[in-house]
Amino acid sequence: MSTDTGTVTTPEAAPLPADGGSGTPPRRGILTPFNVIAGLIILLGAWLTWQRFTGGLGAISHLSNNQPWGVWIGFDLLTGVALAAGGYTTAAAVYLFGQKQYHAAVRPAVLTGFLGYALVVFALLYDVGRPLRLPYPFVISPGVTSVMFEVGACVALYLTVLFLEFSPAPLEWLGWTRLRNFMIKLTIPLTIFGVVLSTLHQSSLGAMFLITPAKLHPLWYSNYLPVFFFVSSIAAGMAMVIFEGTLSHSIFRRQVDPAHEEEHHAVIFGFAKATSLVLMGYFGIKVVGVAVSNNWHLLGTRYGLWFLLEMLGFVALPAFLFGVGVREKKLGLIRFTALLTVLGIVLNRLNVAIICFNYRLPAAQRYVPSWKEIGLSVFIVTVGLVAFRFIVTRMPILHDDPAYKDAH
Amino acid sequence: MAVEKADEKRQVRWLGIVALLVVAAVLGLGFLILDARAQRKPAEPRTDLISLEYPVTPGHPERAPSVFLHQPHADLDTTSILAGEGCRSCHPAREDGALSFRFMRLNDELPRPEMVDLYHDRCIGCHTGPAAQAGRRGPDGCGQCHVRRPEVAAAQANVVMDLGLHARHVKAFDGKCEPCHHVFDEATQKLVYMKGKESSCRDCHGATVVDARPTLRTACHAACVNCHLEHPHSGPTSCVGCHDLARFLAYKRPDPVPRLERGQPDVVLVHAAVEDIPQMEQPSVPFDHRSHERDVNTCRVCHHEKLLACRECHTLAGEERGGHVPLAVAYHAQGVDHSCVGCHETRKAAVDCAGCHSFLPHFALAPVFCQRCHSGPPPAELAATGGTMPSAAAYLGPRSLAPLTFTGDQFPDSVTIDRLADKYAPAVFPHRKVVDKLRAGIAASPLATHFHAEDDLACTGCHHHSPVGARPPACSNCHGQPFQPVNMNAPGLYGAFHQQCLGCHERMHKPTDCTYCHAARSDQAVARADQP
Amino acid sequence: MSISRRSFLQILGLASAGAALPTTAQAAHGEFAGYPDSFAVLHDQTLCVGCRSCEAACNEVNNLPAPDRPFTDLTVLDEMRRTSAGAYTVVNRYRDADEPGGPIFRKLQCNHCLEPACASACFVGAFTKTPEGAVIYNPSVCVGCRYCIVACPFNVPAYQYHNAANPVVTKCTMCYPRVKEGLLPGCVEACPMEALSFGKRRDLLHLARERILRHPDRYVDHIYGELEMGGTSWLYITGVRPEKVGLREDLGETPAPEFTSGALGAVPMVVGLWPVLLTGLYAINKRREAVQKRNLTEAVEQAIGETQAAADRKAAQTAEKFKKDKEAAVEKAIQKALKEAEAARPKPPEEDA
Amino acid sequence: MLAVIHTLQEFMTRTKGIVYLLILAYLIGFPLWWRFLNRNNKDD
Repeated sequence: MSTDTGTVTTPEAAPLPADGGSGTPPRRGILTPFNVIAGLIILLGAWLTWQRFTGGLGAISHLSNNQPWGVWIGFDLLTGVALAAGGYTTAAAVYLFGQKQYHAAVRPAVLTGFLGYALVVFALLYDVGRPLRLPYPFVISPGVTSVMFEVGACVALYLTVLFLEFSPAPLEWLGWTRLRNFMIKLTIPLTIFGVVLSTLHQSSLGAMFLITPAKLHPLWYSNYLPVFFFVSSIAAGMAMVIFEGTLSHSIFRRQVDPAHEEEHHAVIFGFAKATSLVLMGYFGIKVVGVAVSNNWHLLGTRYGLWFLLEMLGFVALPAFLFGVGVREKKLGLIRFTALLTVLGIVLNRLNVAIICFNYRLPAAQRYVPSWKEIGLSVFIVTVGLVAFRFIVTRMPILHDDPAYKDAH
Repeated sequence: MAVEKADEKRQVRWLGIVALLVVAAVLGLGFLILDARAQRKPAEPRTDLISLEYPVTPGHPERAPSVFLHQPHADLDTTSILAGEGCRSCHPAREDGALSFRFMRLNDELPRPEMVDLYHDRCIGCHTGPAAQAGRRGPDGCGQCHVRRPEVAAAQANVVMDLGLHARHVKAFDGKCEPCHHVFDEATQKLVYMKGKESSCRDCHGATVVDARPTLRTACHAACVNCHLEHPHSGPTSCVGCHDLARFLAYKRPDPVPRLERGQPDVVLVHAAVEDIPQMEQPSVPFDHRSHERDVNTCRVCHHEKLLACRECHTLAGEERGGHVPLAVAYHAQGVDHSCVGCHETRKAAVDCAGCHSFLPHFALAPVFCQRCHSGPPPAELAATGGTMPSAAAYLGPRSLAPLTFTGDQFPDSVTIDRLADKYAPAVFPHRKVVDKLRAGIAASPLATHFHAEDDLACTGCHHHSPVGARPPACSNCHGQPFQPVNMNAPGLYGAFHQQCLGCHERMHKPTDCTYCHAARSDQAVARADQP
Repeated sequence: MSISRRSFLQILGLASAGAALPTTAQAAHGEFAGYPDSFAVLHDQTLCVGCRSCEAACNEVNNLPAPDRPFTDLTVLDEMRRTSAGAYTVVNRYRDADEPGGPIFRKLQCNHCLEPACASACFVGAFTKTPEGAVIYNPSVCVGCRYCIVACPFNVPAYQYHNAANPVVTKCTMCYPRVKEGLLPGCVEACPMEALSFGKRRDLLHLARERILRHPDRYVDHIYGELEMGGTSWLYITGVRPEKVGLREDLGETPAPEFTSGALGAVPMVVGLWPVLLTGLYAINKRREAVQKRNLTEAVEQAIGETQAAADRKAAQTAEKFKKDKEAAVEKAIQKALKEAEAARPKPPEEDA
Repeated sequence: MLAVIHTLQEFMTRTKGIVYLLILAYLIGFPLWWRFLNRNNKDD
């Protein structure tokens, strides 16, 4: 089995720095291209934040009374939560289903999940009219008939669960061993509680759109929406693990110790096979969704073609390519397909929230995001990347801390 | 190891490209089909389209009916293609020299195979023969005529020989009826003319062939088109000439339309069949037949089946031949426009009448109106005369409008409505001017004059739900606060004024903007000043 | 959405989990009749002449911000408008004056549903359906998530997008404070044509049916709002198809809360069953690992034991052999010594070993 | 005892409210029950 690290031509893996990577890597000066761009984006973000909280929502967005939810909900929230599903899928696979061989993928996945959810809440602060009142549904006046109450509760709880699940890494970095060992003992119940919470809010994000059969296009509206959102989140999570693993193993290869490197391939092939399975199942139940509502005739309309593009191009195709990639052991193909699956999830969530929502409104009244909205989303993602880099280059994520050989 | 990686990369690229191409092809094809379907323009209406189809015999697979456009073929008349025969190349001549309007045959009864061959031989023969030689080859493939989704659609308006057009034809034949009207003489099995029996073609000719009587379509074409062909420039000979409604209505008609003299009485005493007279409860009705003729454009409006008296088919109890419609229902049926009451109801929608009548409940047959019509001799008297009916003219009602019964201060010139004055100044209601306008409308229509005999009836248009009199109750007596549960139907005073006045203005096409009735009181009045 | 709520739960596979699923209770209860004696408004669209007095009254009664074009300017009706942050109600013209049949106007505002989608969607319960019939909004708890605006099938609620400090959702409140005092809603009081009738919903339904019966040619025989979305407290009788005056006829009669009750019904099932399944799975895996480990250790011990025994035996054999060799060697050495002694005596040792 | 329920919204508010409290109790009880289950066979 070829053991090289795929298409990225890497010099002989640099031996780990002597102090086990806990020291800061040799820095090539502050003005690396990534830092410059990230700095600019963060400045832009700061300006947009100022505009948002002085001029109100309308100052920087095209949100309107016809389309109250735009890119922040469609992309940052819906897609962010779906792509952060890697956390519970990997943790469940390793701890609950006994797939010890993917052990190396747990910490990066949990980190991605934690950052993903942190960004979702961060984005929510911008989208919600009164961010300081976010705890109101739980403390002041709960509206239990709303699906969003259930989503809010689960996202808040799951953010804490993810934080606790993720906490061993910083604790090892800080050296607080006693607390770290206690956290390690909590891993199993946290994972179980995490999977329960994830099932709930991944499906409930879909259930939120059950209340608007009149506005969401019948091809995307179905009583199965919660099931669709949950199953597609599993596929999204695993695809994101592959995609994020590829990126981090090449960008932060100095952090990766040989053991992780070795397991990385097993993770990619194992997850690719699992994702292919889930995607094919998802394709099946989506076709059932069309059949149950007898919407076959709608496939012949423009929205029907857009639906076919989403289903054939971004669900069936990746499932097929993953299968080929696993059988022929083609790493490059699997990485490309992982990206394709991630884009598929982005497309599906944007379809449900924006593109096929209010499908009966005349084109002139349809929502088009303003560049400032997209700018803010880019700013939020950049903040996430910077945090990711800060954590990965310091804490034992991609490698084990030698002091804790008994590691998880 | 490097080689293996290279061709793996190549394979991956190939696989990706092929997959994407397939997806792109499927979607591209889809968009093309959708665009084509969106581009398809709606079928063009043609008055000269004849859809040729043989009655479908079950179990026999049929091609789509073939589309035949008559006008392009008629235009070939002067060309060599029809070899000088003109219309006769498709319409053979009958014994009397006139054209038969059945294709290549004189009657309809042809079994299916012969009919099919008849059309195919003649049409395709001409298309590939003479037409081809003249360089205008016609369609000869099956699908070219039997078009499943034709771009043309039949749009023939079925037109009616109205009295105006009929009068023009009478003048053309200077009073003789024989050219068109005929009766089938059982004895001689021939069509003969019988004075006094002239009637509408529809009395005998129906939609289908009945014991050798051709259909209305064949009969009309045979009679009208042949006659127009014989006398050039006498009338339209092409389909569009008659079947295009706008063109048909635009033909000149004498004004005023002279009366169609067919021996009908001026005034008729309407009553049940002689033997049923003893069962009649209401007095008979003197009916001014002459004046009614002016209000309708064909006799068929009332004589909707046969040109006979109503009682011939509708007996008191209702007979099979009268569609089980009893005589009383025939005269008073609501919701149809060929009964007396039904027809009067449709007239109430006229602009001059809608003001009041749109508020009054429809078809309310208040007893007070019965005497309006039933003013003829009672059944007992009719029975006594033993058959010879007294002349009805004496019983007709008054023709002119009685002068107003209210005069002087009983009839104010104008009324100032100021109870609700707030944002707008009080409204001055020109009472006399409005009543005079309404009276003029009533006087203009004999129907209205007859029914509004006691003129103060017009007052109940506004002073409704109260006895007519010099001091009608004020609006505010009944209309006060709105939405009182005791009588949810009565609007409040504010709503009552506007619903009544604005409603009437709207239906009688009078101005409806606020300042027409009352000037705005606040500063907006200035801004209003410049409005036309 | 043709499948019912109960089949949805089966599809979720929860029924197959063996738990006898209680269908959501209200299915057993049947329809809810709503608050008895609640008020409503009947809008007779055929009476509306588009004078916009209702908009002016609504603006004044609720002291809304002044509009940019005065309420007497009727050119505003040239384009379609919807409710907005500053306008709880608008009048739209759906057929122009020059079209056959003349102009058609209709007033648009909150329909005060019997089962409001906004109330069901709000996760802080800011919207409540009052017994008086109005659906009112409580700005003091509103978080500004705008799910109510998404959920409303009539596109009515609006948001103050340009208010940074305390944006609120705005919509018609059926003049709830005035109605509580026994007054008429502002628009109803101001309408000159009395195209808006206010009263008990029950009475207004009778009134509407009677008007349709009395003037069959003026009205379409359909009271919009009697059943749509589970029934609304703002009823419409129209002269044309409701669709033509912007009243969607494809909304169905299912009340909004029912759309999400299936999914919400599944939440406790997931919370109840997933931990059991996952913990069980974990326990099974742990047990399997423990058994594997025990087998492994046993196997190892056994292996060690065997190798140990084999080693012992071999050791014993070698020791045995070693002892014999040594004795043999000693024997031989003795023999040799004897022989040498034998040889030395007769002759001197000519060759040395 | 039970106030009359007039609307589906009122019904769901009451029932879902109680269900969420039950969920809270269940989530607290479950780990305790699990510990109770595994208390005696310490060595396992």
